[in-house]
Amino acid sequence: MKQGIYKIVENYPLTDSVYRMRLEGDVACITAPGQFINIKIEGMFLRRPISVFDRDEHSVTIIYKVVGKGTEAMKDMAVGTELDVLVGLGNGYDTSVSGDKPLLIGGGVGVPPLYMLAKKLISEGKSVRVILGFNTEKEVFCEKDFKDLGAEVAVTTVDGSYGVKGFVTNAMDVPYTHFYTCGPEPMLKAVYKASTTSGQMSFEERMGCGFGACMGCSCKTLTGYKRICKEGPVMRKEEILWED
Amino acid sequence: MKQGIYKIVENYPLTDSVYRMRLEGDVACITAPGQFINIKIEGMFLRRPISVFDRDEHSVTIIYKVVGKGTEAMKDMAVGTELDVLVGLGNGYDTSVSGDKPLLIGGGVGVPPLYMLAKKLISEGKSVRVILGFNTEKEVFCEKDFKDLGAEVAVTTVDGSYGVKGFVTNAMDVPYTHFYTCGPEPMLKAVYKASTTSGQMSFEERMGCGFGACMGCSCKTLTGYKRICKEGPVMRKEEILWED
Amino acid sequence: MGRLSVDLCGITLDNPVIPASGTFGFGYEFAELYDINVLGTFSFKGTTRDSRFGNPTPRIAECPMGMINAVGLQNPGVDKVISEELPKLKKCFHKKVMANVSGFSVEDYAYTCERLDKEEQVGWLEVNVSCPNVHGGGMSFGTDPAAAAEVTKAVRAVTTKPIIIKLSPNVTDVVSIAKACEDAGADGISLINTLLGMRIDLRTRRPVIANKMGGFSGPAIFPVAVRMVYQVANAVKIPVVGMGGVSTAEDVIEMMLAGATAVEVGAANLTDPFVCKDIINDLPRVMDKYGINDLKSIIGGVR
Amino acid sequence: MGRLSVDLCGITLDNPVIPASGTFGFGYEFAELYDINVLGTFSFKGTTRDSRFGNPTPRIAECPMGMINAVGLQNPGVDKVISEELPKLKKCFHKKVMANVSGFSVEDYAYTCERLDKEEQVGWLEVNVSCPNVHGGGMSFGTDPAAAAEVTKAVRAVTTKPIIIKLSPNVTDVVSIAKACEDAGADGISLINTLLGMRIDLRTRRPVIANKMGGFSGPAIFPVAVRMVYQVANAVKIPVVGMGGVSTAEDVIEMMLAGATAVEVGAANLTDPFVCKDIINDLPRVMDKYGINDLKSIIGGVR
Repeated sequence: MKQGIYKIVENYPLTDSVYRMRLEGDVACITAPGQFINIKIEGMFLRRPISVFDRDEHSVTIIYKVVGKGTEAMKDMAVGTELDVLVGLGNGYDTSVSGDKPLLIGGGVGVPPLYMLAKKLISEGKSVRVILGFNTEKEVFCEKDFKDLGAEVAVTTVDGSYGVKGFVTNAMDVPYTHFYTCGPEPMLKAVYKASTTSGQMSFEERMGCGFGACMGCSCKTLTGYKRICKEGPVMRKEEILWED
Repeated sequence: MKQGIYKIVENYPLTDSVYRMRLEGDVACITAPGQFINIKIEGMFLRRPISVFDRDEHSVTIIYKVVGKGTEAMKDMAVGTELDVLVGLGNGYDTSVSGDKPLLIGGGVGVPPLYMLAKKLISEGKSVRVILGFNTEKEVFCEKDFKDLGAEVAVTTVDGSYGVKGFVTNAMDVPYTHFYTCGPEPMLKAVYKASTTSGQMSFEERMGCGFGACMGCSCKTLTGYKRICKEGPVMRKEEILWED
Repeated sequence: MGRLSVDLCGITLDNPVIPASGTFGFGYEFAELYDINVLGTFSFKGTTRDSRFGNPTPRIAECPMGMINAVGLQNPGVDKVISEELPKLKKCFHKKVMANVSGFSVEDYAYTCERLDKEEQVGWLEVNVSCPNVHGGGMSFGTDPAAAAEVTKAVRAVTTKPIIIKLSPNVTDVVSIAKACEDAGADGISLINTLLGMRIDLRTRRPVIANKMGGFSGPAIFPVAVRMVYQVANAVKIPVVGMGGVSTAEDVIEMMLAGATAVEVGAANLTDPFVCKDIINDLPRVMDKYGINDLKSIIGGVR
Repeated sequence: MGRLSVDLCGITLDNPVIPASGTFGFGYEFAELYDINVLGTFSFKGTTRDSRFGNPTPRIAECPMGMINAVGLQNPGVDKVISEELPKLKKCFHKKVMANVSGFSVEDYAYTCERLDKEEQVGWLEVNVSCPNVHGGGMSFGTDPAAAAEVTKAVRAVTTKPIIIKLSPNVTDVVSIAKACEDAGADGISLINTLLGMRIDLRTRRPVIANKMGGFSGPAIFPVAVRMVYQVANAVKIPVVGMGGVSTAEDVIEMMLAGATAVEVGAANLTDPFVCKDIINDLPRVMDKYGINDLKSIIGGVR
């Protein structure tokens, strides 16, 4: 983890409510896909945790959805604005166990962290298939980004206005060696049930600090209590304990 | 009173800790010298009341001293910044009773409101004498502004590094028909005692609202309880009740 | 009744927005700024039996997202309020007003309320047993269920107008005090009054406020207010008027979900004189955003 | 002793800055970020007799200038704290640590403190009788002088280390509780724990926090904390550790002027992990600005 000042070099909408922002600064400590950054926003007390979409040598790109006051403020930030950010948070996805045909399944704002993952898996010579799930056509984003990487991409929409009609699980009937997923909890549960291999799932929770200090985002797993922000956000399928 | 958005068009230092700022916007409701404006500052709850130095058709100029977080933030504000300001607050000085030789006595940040007053008195054909009191030479500001108006100006410094050595009262031994003063309370008391005519004195107090709603800045006078922000900040010498 | 209207103790409010006592004077200063008839009502400056200057100055301190005041119930006394302030108010406000009353003894409260009971424009008596700024004053009545009940009974005996008891948050168990007031005949509860706070000036090493401590208000105290409104609304059957740090239409809705029938806006009036008007104008938009058709339907609606 | 050093119950602190329990884990996470030996000391995660997961999530809510948490004393239990956490801590922290203890019965407190008493690295026992997030738990001990005294006595009987009782602000009369603890043998008082607060999500119409209410902390509560520290410091002879919304060197000085011998920093660690180090580095400059030569000389220095 590193705390630093990062400068906004891009910030533009992908859909009505989803934005893409690139931040310039020291990103050496972003070591795995699936990690997140934690952004201080003027007028908010808690930082806003946002998963990493991609990084290059000098910048990190995030894709975020406007859901409250914090992200509302972010979307209006001008290029050139400097932000206090904690970077390199969380464990991230492990690509060493993917096998040669990993399946990546993202829903809504669960899509972005899969991009850097797909990039890494493809660089490792693996054949990557991606399922991106949205509610409706106008909410779809990033399909082209994944295609440009060389991944095989299927899009699902709940209302059938684009791609396969239905949920991401409607597109899972393909051969794969390991799955990676990120999205809302009902989707994670459905993927968990439908999956036929080992896998890794990224969870969301309201966080206090984002770096393991406050126990605000704890969860129970079959291998003990874990902090989503520190031992997570990625959990192995085998350790997940669904409550209620 | 009017609430409006005002744009900073000038903001620069006059001394180490005193700054001059000009704000563009509707200033029609500034009707008398000695009134003040109340500025909302990002990150502060209460507005900051600052007396008016001057106004023209489309802008108001203030001179403020950096004394705390609020004014610290103000000094760093860039030209072009827009501020939420309440303008036209307080009663202001009455020039109708000045006689032909008014004496204006300002100490430190009590100096600025006397400028618009001097301007008005001179425009009314009166012969204006001004005493400006400071601690030391490097804190002196606005002497030239008053001279350019055509006022006769004496400067006093406590350490004698510039002008008359001592307090403003050391320069009061001149003929005058009425006095106007603004400055720290010990100075006001000294002027009150030394004065030989009727006069008007502008008071300071920590304010809640600045427009008469909260009773935060009440004081007792010989003519009843008054709100510094509403029935003041200017009081007649005759009504002042010094406590303790 | 419109989609913003609510019923407060048998009187219909066009909307639930009520400037809180001590932040709105007797209304006429604000009437110079906007037509105050857009308000649900407002609670006028805390009135006592006798005229009071209040505490020495400074009475005000800045805080993170809030302020401390120690005005100390400055007011001209109930007789002058009736003879001078209410006639002025009548010219600019055509609705029932909420009369805020403080006292230093049970008899004081009864005396003042009995006089205000005769005023036609007074719709409700908001009885403040919680002012933190007067020594040996209202505060002690508000920290003990029996004392709060005694004040309630004494006021009940002299008026048929709805009585709303205004409670302090500076207590271990606000629910027991609210229940005692309900049992003693109160028609409503309003809360929270200010938290007791203090700031020190690092330069002078003195308290910023001459009275040392004062009442802390503003958005900073909103979470405490929501909690206490929720606790009290779930414990009493009479309506609750929520307040404490409210400054937006969203805050009004959160308070109402917590259990408030109407919502007072305090400190925000001092930093933004048009805030109540703005909240009222903004409410329909925010209601639409959150799928609320009729504001009264969400009172106590938190699940 | 340097110009920042203070004495807390007979142990010298290099400076008065102490990360508060629950915001600093068992130290070693922060030791990856900076050398935590720069701290005066720190108060480790609230420890109970048995292991606890704590409350369901969400446990965290945003507030104006603050946050609500309802973690609910998640900790591995005192035995694992001793066998696993303290050995890890010893490698990165060479000073005495403050052991924060919670319980659900007087016996719980005594059991846990007795075990921690034997640990050489434990300098002080900070006994939390004020956690707002456990039902029927520590909070009830902190709202009644007799119960707080009973806990103090039970702990006093099992340790010779300094006992600091951590008090809740959610009470009518904090001074009476502090005095009862002093009379029962406490060596110090720390306050304030969090205010009880609540937020509601307008979209879901549910409390943001699964446990409905939680502990409200952050700069928003600083004025309440200063007030209570001032009240207690003026009423007891034992040292007071001030906390509640402290996030700058100026805040530390204000707390000390109010009467604090040392100052805990809580919520600020969660939004700015380097804040305690930064405060310590900044203190000499701020002391110079306000003409303070020796920090201990200003304890209780408000006039």
